[in-house]
Amino acid sequence: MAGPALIPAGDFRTTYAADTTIFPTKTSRNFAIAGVLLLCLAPQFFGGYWLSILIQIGIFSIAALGLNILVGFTGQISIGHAAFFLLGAFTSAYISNNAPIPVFFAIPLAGIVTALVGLVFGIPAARLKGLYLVIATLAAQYILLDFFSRAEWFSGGSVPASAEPFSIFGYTLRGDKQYFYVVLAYVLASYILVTNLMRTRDGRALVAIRDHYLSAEIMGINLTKYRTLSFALAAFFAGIAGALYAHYQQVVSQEGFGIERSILFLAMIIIGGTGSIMGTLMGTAFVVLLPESMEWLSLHLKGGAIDHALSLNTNITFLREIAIGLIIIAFLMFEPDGLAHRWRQIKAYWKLYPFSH
Amino acid sequence: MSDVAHIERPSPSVVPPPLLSVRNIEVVYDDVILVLRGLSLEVPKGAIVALLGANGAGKSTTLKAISGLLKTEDGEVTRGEIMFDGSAIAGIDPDKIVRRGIFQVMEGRRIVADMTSLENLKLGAFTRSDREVDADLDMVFNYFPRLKERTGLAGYLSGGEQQMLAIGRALMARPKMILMDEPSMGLSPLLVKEVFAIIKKINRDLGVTILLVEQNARAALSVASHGYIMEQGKVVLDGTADELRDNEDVKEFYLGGAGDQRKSFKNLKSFKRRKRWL
Amino acid sequence: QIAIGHLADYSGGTSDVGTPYGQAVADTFAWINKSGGVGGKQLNLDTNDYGYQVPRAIALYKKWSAPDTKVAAIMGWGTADTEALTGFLAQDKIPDMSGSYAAALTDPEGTSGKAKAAPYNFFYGPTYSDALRAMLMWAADDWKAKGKGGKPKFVHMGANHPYPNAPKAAGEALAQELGFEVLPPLVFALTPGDYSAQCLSLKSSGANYAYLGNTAASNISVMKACKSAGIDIQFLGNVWGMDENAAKTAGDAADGVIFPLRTSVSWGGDAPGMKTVMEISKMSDPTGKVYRPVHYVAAVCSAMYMKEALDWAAKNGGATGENVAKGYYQKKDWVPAGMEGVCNPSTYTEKDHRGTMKVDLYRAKVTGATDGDLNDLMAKGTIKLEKVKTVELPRKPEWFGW
Amino acid sequence: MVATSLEVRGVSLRFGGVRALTDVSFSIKDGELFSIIGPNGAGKTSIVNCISGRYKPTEGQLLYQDRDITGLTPNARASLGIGRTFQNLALFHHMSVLDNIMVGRHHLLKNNFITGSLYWLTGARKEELAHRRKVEEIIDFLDLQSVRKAQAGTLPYGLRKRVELARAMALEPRLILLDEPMAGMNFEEKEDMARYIVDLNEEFGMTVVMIEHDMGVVMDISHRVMVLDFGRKIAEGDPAAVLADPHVKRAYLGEEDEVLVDPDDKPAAPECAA
Amino acid sequence: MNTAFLIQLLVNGLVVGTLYGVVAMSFVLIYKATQVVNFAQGELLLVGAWVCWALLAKYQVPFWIGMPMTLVFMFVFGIAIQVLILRPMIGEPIISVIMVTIGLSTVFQAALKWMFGVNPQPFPRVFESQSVNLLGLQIQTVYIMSLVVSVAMMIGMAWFFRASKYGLAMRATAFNQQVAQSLGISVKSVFAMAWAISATVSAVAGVVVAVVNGVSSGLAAYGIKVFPAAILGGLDSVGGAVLGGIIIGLLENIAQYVDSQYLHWGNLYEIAPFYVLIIVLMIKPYGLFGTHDIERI
Ligand SMILES: Nc1ncnc2c1ncn2[C@@H]1O[C@H](COP(=O)(O)OP(=O)(O)OP(=O)(O)O)[C@@H](O)[C@H]1O
Ligand SMILES: Nc1ncnc2c1ncn2[C@@H]1O[C@H](COP(=O)(O)OP(=O)(O)OP(=O)(O)O)[C@@H](O)[C@H]1O
Ligand SMILES: [Mg+2]
Ligand SMILES: [Mg+2]
Repeated sequence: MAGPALIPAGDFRTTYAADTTIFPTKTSRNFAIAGVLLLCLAPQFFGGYWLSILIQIGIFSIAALGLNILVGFTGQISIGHAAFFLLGAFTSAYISNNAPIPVFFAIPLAGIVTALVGLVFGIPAARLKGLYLVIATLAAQYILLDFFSRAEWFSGGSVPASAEPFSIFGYTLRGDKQYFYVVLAYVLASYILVTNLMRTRDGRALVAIRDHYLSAEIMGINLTKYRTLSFALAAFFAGIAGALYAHYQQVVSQEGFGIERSILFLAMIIIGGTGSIMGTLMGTAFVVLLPESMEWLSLHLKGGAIDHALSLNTNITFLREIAIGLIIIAFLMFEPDGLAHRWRQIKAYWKLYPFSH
Repeated sequence: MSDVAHIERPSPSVVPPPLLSVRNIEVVYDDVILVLRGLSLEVPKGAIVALLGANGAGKSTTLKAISGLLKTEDGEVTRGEIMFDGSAIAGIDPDKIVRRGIFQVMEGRRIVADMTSLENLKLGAFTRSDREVDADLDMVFNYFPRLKERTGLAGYLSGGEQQMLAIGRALMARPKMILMDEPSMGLSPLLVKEVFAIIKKINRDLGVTILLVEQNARAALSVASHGYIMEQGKVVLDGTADELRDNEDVKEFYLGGAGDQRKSFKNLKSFKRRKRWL
Repeated sequence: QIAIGHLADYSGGTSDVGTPYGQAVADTFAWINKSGGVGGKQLNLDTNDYGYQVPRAIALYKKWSAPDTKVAAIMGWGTADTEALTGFLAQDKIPDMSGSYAAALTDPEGTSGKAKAAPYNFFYGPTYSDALRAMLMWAADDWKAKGKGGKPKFVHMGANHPYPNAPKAAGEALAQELGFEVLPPLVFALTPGDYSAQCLSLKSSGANYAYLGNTAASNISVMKACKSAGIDIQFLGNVWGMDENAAKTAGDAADGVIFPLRTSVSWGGDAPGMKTVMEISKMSDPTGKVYRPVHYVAAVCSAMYMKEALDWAAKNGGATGENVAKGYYQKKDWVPAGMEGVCNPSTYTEKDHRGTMKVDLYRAKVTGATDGDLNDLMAKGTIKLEKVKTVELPRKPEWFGW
Repeated sequence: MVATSLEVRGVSLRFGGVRALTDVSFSIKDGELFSIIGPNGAGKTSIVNCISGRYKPTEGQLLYQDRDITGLTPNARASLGIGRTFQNLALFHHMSVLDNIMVGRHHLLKNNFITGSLYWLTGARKEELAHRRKVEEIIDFLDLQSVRKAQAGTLPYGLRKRVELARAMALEPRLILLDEPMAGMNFEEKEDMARYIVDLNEEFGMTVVMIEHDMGVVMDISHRVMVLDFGRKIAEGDPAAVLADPHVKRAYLGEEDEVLVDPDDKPAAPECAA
Repeated sequence: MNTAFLIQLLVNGLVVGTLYGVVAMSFVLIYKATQVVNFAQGELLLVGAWVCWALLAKYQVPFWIGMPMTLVFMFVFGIAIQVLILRPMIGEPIISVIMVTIGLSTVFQAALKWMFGVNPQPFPRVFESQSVNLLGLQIQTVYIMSLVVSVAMMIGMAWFFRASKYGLAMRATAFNQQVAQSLGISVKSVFAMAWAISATVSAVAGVVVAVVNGVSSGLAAYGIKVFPAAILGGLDSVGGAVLGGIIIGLLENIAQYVDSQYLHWGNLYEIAPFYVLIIVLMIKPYGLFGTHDIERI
């Protein structure tokens, strides 16, 4: 719990405004700003590989953020998020290919279209709870994917749809170095928007529904409205992320967006910490980096002493998969509340250092 | 702790070994929140002991520390020991503690909402394997006839009915000791009296030792032989029920006014006297 | 050293076929290195199991396309990674020799109007569509040969998913042309399950020829379900959906299924090039006793085509991606040296990446129980792959790109 | 003539075979402090649930400020100014005390998910701060300063009840329904709570409906009392008179009652009681 | 109207539906006791299938010994998973435990491929005659086995939850672990029991599908496929799970009929159950037999 006790002594607030800032202390705000500035320099220092990892983390974290609104804040589990991601991707590709609308505008438009579709699939949410709702989202996943397979005009059917590269006012961005800034801008914007949302009226309403929907209703919160709204919001960010992904890859294909990916999105927010905005980012990074680091590890084991001892060669791929699963399990055993929670505890520890209680 | 204000009294010549003794325990929630700061208390076999204290003093935490349920709330006994019937029980799983004979009636009823009253009562007897379960069921229904009438799911019972069910469920376990967390909460005056009569009765007839946490101090002290008063994680005062009843502070803060003149809730002054023992 | 990227799926959803294919690529390059490399240079094959996950494939690709560590070419794998990389490949000018045979990838300039330009995508073997076309042609003859009257009925089966759907339009169009009655497609999921309902539908519609568009596990379910429901139908398999292992699992249900082979012979077949394949196989199996399924042999061909393209590039301005791609265009109807009689002669041009139009059709023959080791089953002849027909498709412009 | 705040007309409520309420009628005047007492399971909470919209009466009508609200959803009633607390705490456990109370102001705030997200640009910030100020007043009133930022779920029972009260107050209700506000409190805390309730009624001018089992409190602070038993109204009127009623004694208080009934200590009825 | 065809489809739906029911039941068991949505259910089924396969094909054990051995193994295996992996998670947020089952499914998938290879394998012949004729439809004998087993298990489970002390304990644990513990119920052993029974039940289903389809990692997909069945019946009802399974089985087959006879949509078989499911849920939000949440404040 990051209670009031954890704000360093001497940091007094004199106005309510000062008490509602995103960052609890000046230092943390400065750190955040410095972090963003450092990220801006990333393309200068990182090779294509790391840059693409960063871009992927950025894109997926936007989608995960949307899912966290739904799961973490409103308390409704969805395993259809990948389908909305894909819908955003196809929509943006479709819009930018077929209408005289530059990609710059196609991306938010795709977000809005996805949000509207999310709204439709959110209707059952007004009535269903828990797992029953999960299955409704599973249905959304299947129904949307089925639609993509059928609607050749929209998705290209068995041929992947192509998406234009990102362009703004006639200037086309090419390559990861430039696209990185697009993603960074979207990540920043999304995270700030959601942070703001959560500290204002509608955000509180969502959390209230999660914690106690019956009393939320009696406090004047329209359950139906907010439950469907949170679906729309989740879909919106999934759509934006999907659109960004489409214009990054420049092709959009159904491949790889089944339930497994929906579950992966879920993994991101659970590992990061449900209901934590920063946790979402951390969780996404974890989920993206885990296989990469295992890859790296297995590469370095190859040909080494351990390799010979265990005669790994092809087995290593299975060991690696097993390791990925086990690390996730071990991580959750060690930190069931997610990375965000551990992060807060570390911060608390240092603030109170050297007193442990 | 040294700052416990003991009321002087002649020590009885034969001291029976306490059934439960809690020695100097410290409890931390969530690795950081220190709630009990060196609390000690003793419950003699066959006695009713009352544990009183303001909201947030840590009464429920104390009970959960004894029953082992603290674990389920990210809490931990970090110091001190808890002895029950001659053996240490701190750190043991709650279900094992129940099998050793301590049963806690938790604050806020905590009945199993999606089962019937009967099933709830049967669950109370989960750790028993004797044949008298059915007889005890009748006993409980005798105490609380209302429960027999309500055959639907327990979750739809009214607050007070749920409270009766919770107490009945404890009786079904036939424990050596019951930890009761605010059994009178939400009960009508008539039922409060009944509940305390039942507490007294099970203590006397069944020989169950009871540690009673109550806000209704007047009623609690009327059944208890001994009482502890807690503030902010420590015992600040203890003594026999009579001694406590006569203590001025206890009168003022727990019994409702010094002297026997009850002051009206309507005409309260806003100022508050500082408690003497703080 | 010349760096080559290699995407393999040993652990993911396509690992059953990905494993022999990937192994063959690794073996071939090891063998090439052992026999002196390319233009005196050793090849540095960076094999990575990406578990059929697109994001991982992209990350790997970015590693391989970084300026300082840029690879000369990529040995790709499935539909998922190939589609995801197509755009990047064109930008970075890195050829990708993959195992995805979608016709859409054969159009380097986008002139067919049916797909986006894919200038750096290559593969060895007939496209999915061409394979199905060949099978339909065989089926038309088969129908006549059997002397049954009336129109034969054809039905496309598979999941509603890009992979099974890839040859659907092409197949149905040709079937129509060939005088088949084309029935509405039947859908079954990509995973094993109970598909008796589909079989009963086959029966009730009286279908004669059914294309199984999925990957092996679910095709097996259909074949077995239809067998036990006693349905008499000629199944037409697809490259990734039918092989020795599928025949083994499906047992007698797989008996008689027709399917396309990318090479003119299978393991141990009678061809001069088979000796080279055996040599290559020893790279990972020194005993030389292991039976290699069709995907292994096909992958050896793919890798050997890549090798020759690299050879040319190394001699003509260095092994850059651009040069390697040009390497493919240098000869007509060529077979990589040492692979004679195994790989089918192929031709790649700047305008048309349909390597080969020749499709070898085989029939699975299963006689007896199939539990036990695949080596034994093949040795004993319990499972046999019989060549049925070789179809030479015309390189029709209207078949280009779909 | 004081306007009627709430009128309950012949309300009955059945759950399958259980008759929670049978033909209950009463009316509450504006500014009144009205208590409902009765044995456990008598239907007290049920009537409050009917008023706040949680339950829909099987029969009968509810009029709030002369308007029929029987068919309204709970959230619509909140906007009309009906607030309540709960018998079994119903706080938002993972939210801070401050946010819990801010939720109470939901219907008074205007910003939505778009303006809220844009925070600085749309005046949402200004609005939030303005309401924050109001909430701070409530916090001061209820002495909750020290736990403002604490997670509601970790608070001790008594404080949670107080936070609930704060949340209900934040609604700025005209009519506030309190379901056993003093259950589980020690004497001292009851005193505090009683004082808050009286202040709610007198200073803030809210009409209060209170369910309570502590007869001392009920006697001292309520203007009128209604007694339910087995879902039926068995008595209504002046506290002292009601408690002296033998029927009530038998059903509710038990025969020898130790609660002191002091006829002189009766609270004054609202200023201009009819 | 092709009546014979329709009847055959319906019979098939019924038979396959009971199999779905068995898997759904194993899924519901864990949910009922632990509130955990087990995303590794399909993998449990797969483990059962492979183990039985290994006994029969590799070690040449006869079926009537191999099958009970598989069940015993799975029982122990279920306990082992619980003790090693899930026990430390008791009391942690449910969503984290769900995530752990996702991790488990990754581990199982990889481990099974490692141990048994990536290729599908045929299941040894188990029954003398592969199929029997039922109303003009050839039904695989093994499906009949699953039918018998599922009915027996359903009755057993229904009794267990309604009447036995441990059934009550399991329900109490599902309701609230803290409360259960305070009653002297060992949450650990209840969970272990739930996992053990669930693993055993899945193994039955695993062997059935393996006999029908051969063994391959794809069989794990049954885990997700029966989600709708479990939901349709109502999550906490064992009988409902079986009934839900049967309904889904019937629906698939009816959809196939409608599709192949009239609509020619293609994918109705896979999608129709989902549409029906959503409609059913809109009318009955807790499935057909699920208990409603208590909404009382
Ligand atoms: N799960 C928890 N996590 C963190 N802090 C807790 C938790 N449970 C209780 N506390 C804190 O411990 C302190 C003591 O709480 P406890 O419930 O034991 O008090 P109590 O004496 O029973 O009060 P009441 O009379 O209101 O029931 C309180 O300050 C409370 O905030
Ligand atoms: N949702 C419901 N479903 C079924 N029965 C209900 C429901 N709500 C209340 N009841 C029944 O209606 C009766 C009245 O309940 P209510 O909660 O109104 O009592 P109460 O007067 O508030 O009692 P207490 O003082 O114990 O809180 C009880 O017998 C209860 O079992
Ligand atoms: Mg307490
Ligand atoms: Mg009540």
